[in-house]
Amino acid sequence: MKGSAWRSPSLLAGAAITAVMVAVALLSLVWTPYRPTAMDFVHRLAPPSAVHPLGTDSFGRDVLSMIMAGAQSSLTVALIAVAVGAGLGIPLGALAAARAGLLDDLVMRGCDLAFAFPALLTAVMITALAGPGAGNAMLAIGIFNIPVFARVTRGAARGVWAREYVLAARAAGRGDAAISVVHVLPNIAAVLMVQATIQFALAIVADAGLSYVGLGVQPPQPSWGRMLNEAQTFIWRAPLLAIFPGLAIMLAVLGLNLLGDGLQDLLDPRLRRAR
Amino acid sequence: MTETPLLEVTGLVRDYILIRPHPFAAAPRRRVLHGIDLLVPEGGSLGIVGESGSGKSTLARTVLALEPPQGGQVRLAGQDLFALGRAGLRAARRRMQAVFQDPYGSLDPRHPVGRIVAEPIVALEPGTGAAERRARVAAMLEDVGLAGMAGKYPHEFSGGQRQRIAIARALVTRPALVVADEPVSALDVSVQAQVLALMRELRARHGLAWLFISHDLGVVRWITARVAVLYRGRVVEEGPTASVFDAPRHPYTQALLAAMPRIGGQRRRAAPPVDADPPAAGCAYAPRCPRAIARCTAERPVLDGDGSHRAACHLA
Amino acid sequence: MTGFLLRRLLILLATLIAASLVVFAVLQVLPGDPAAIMLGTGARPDTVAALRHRLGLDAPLALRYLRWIAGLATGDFGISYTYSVPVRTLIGERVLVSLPLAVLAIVLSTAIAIPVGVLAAARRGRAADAAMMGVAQVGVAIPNFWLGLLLILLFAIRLPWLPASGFPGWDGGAWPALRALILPALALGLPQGAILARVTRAAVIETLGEDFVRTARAWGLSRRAALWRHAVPNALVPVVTLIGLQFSFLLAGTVIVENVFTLPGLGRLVFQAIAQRDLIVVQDLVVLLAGSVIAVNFVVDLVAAWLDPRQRLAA
Amino acid sequence: MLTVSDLSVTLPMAGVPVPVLSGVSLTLPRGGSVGLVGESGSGKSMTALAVMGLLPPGARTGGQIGFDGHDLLAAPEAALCALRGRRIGMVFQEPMTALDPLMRIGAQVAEPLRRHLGLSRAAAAARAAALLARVGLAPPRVTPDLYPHQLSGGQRQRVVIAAALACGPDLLIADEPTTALDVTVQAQVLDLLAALTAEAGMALLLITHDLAVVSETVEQVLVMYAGRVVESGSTAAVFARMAHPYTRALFAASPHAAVGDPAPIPGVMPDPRARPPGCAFAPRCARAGGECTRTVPPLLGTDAHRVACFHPHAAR
Repeated sequence: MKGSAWRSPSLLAGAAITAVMVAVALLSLVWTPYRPTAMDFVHRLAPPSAVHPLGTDSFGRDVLSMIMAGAQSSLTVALIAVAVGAGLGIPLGALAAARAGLLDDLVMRGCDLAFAFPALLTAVMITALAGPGAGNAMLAIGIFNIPVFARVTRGAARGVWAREYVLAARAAGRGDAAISVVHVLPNIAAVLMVQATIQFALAIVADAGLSYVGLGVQPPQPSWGRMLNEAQTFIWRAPLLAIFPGLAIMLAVLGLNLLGDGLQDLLDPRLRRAR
Repeated sequence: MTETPLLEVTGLVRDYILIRPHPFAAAPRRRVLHGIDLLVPEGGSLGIVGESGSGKSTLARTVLALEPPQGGQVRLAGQDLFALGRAGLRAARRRMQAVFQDPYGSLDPRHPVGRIVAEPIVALEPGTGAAERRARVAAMLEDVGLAGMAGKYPHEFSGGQRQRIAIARALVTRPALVVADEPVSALDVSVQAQVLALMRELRARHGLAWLFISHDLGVVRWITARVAVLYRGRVVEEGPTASVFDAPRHPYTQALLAAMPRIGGQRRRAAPPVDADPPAAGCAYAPRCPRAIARCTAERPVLDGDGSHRAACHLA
Repeated sequence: MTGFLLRRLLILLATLIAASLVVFAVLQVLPGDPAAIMLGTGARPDTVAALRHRLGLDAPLALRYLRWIAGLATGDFGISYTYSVPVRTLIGERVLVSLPLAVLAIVLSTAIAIPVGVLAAARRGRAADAAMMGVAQVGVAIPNFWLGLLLILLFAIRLPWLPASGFPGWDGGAWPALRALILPALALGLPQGAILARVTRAAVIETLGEDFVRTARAWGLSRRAALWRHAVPNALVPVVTLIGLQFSFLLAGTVIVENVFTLPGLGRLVFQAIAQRDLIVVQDLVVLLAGSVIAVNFVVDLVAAWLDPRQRLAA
Repeated sequence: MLTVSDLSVTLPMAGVPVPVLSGVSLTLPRGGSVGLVGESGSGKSMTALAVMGLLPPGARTGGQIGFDGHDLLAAPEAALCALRGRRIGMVFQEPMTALDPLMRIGAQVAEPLRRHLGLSRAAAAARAAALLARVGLAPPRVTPDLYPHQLSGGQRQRVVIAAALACGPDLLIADEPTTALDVTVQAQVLDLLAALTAEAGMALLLITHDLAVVSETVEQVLVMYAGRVVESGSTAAVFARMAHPYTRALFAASPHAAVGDPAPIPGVMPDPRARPPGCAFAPRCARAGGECTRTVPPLLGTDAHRVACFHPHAAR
């Protein structure tokens, strides 16, 4: 069983694309073909060429270097946002599942309340009010991952609490806390891993959206979202400018989604989404 | 003073709280156990037979102190389990363990077998060193015919082997009483026979007492010395297995035995299905009982009879 | 059934009030004083104080909250600081853009996703399934605002069929207004359709594996009849729930796409109001949007209960 | 009416074709009754699914299934659809999941009537109500507008039976119809099946793991082990002779056999992917000889009794 899951196409494709993204992001810390912020007005809006593989933007900056640097900022924002979401959401969900009753209702109603606020709109509100920038974007997106992880964790954990091996553990003298750690968490790890990849992908899109309206990563730090915004004003003369950053976002998200599908089969065949 | 019995259940009452029809209504309750009395002597074996809805699994979970009763007591070696504090209950559990029904559900799929069997020691005897723990687990696995398999995971075993692992887990703290809730119901006949033979052998070797709960009369007949028949949360008949099976007193027990298919037996017209709800007063079996008389629906019969074979029926 | 309704209504009201409290608290604690911003930095302190008084900003918090809630209930949403126009008219104009856009997008998404999802499930594992799910996988990955740009590039620039941005308003007739909404609706609807198709496929595949579908086959129903009469209805509950979530997202989560197409929708209104610290507009809009999300969830619960007798009769 | 000759089925398991059924033959005369008895993995349910043409996707079949002159294995899907429900009815094991939870029971019983007999909505509804009454589900206790979740397991199984018999089929296949039911409810359902098939002159193919149920209900029986028929014949002859070692061991292990403690059968059921050559029971058989592990013993004997064993037991 394990062997065949490794060969599942989505896992391999997902892992490959995500690896490339991460490699590009890490590489950009030390090297990019040109300094991403170096302007060169002489060669403004140059089409892709040997010198500039993806051409240059309206300020003459090298698009490839900007995309590489954009990868690094986008992945970091998404990583921190998912970490915040998981870090607070998972324990909350596990606690709600363990202590059915008041606490469970409280957590669930809290999630309902959080879901009532349109995530993107409120992220816009937070970053706009608390000031734009990567830090606030991470916080804003992160806050909206907390209820998602809480609800997914609670759902999966309640499933495990109903299983007979938990009843057997209680009969063997285990307390609720020990059961949560020894039995519940390992059995829902697969679900959480998959949810993390999905939330990671959504965070990348959210970060790009915020940067598009100028609220995410601030200049001069390059970001895919802002590249798209600037590209829109020159869409008549240099359409390619609008295509490359979008492609980068799509590839990052596609890679993560495929990785999520693949992990789902690998980690928990029983949980296999109807493929 | 007769020697205190290993397990004594007196007047056990258990209600399930149902969802409120609307937020301001009081939560309706459904009584599942209506005052159960049971006795299991040291090294003895008592079978609980009943159909679905009789409350036998609730009885098992309440005796194991996994669910709180609304009345009555469960005394293990004289100690009332529900009067003990957390530490007291933990110590008591060392003498009382459990085996459950679903071989595919009662073992944690993410734990190797060695760790599953060791869990009661880890939880109830924290002081034991890892070496001693491993040795006791290895010995237990050998006892159940799975020597040397501590490193494997549950999905590598058949249904019958998994139940052996569950039994090994139940016996590793050398308990005096094992509560088995439908331990062989999910198994094929030949595998069932293997697990039953193992249980008989282990009981003899370790001087164990069994509280054996099942819907299958055939199985209970061969594994327990005494049997109690449960109907809608009440014991309607109780006594030595041979006499209850050969000379059943209560009409419900008679109906159960008549309905049991026998090899070479002829199809008999079973009692017509009357799924009427039990009356508030009188005998719960009255609506289905072919011999019900006026007194049956008025006055609830009490468990009585000569010495060890008792039935709760006015006509018994 | 009444118990079910009563409980859901109570939860709805509680969540709504909680939402309004959260919004009010967040906006009051925020840095920057709207009056000062409106008058500009050079204003004298006493004129700023006078303005604060006129706008009632100096009243105690609790009183301002109650007055605001009372206003919401009676339709008096207050006056916008920046446009000094009743917030209700502002919202009225913008709703005429956001609501039709959301409806168009959700119709588009559902019309594509349900047939594709069911077909892919029926032909699970075969070429058609792999192809459709491959496209859906890409569809899910495309950010809607980038799709907007691509659509502008293709349909507004290369093939000048549709307007690239702006909204002519409804008074100029339905068709010109609808034309302006087509590309944004596609940009929003297609990715949601991809997500919905994958969920529909998974739900149908799961119900196809149920015993009662095999029973229906054993009683003589063809594969297709068993699929549509038994498998699909049972798969509808999770699908309807997702459609509800998507509609609430499309109502309020489209600020970025509105920016791409410079549409005067609710999203941009809130965005601009935040930038100009127009508290009263932000408060009203966020509560309105939160209310609509809660209302949509309530309707989804009703539809799910109507679909599934176990829920309806259990409560 | 139904003649299965040398039926074999291979199923893809994790990409590898696995022989699940090999060389199964049986004849079922009009109005007769045949029982397939065996443990899990013996292939008994697969035989029923093969007759119905409802094998899992990717299954490959060999041999022939003759039903009134047509070979069902070669029949096109449309022909099979017209046959299922109209000429062959089927009842399943798990009543809790066999009915569509969103559809009222009256509508589900009416569905085959509308599909096969083209009855109008009203006519089908009336006929469905009559059918439900015939299986013991009559107002006021049970009405056609109830949903499945409002009924007990036994009641749901009656609804399934009513729907299976709606169009008066010539053959009823019952795959473990009472396994999931309590013993008293099981007796009632078996009585109902016997009465309905006798009344309509319908043939019955009963699949079960319970020797006692088979001995009380069917005229002919086939004992299956690891995808093959090991012993077959009239029920009386098979239970009298029990010539095949597996049949005898199964009898000794069954608690209903009322002989003594259920005797376990040594060894484990072989994994279909790695079935030993020759007789599959050889590794567990005390009477196995050299030839048993080399060649598959043929099924020899007369219509009254056949056995596939080189060293069959003499008469008991």
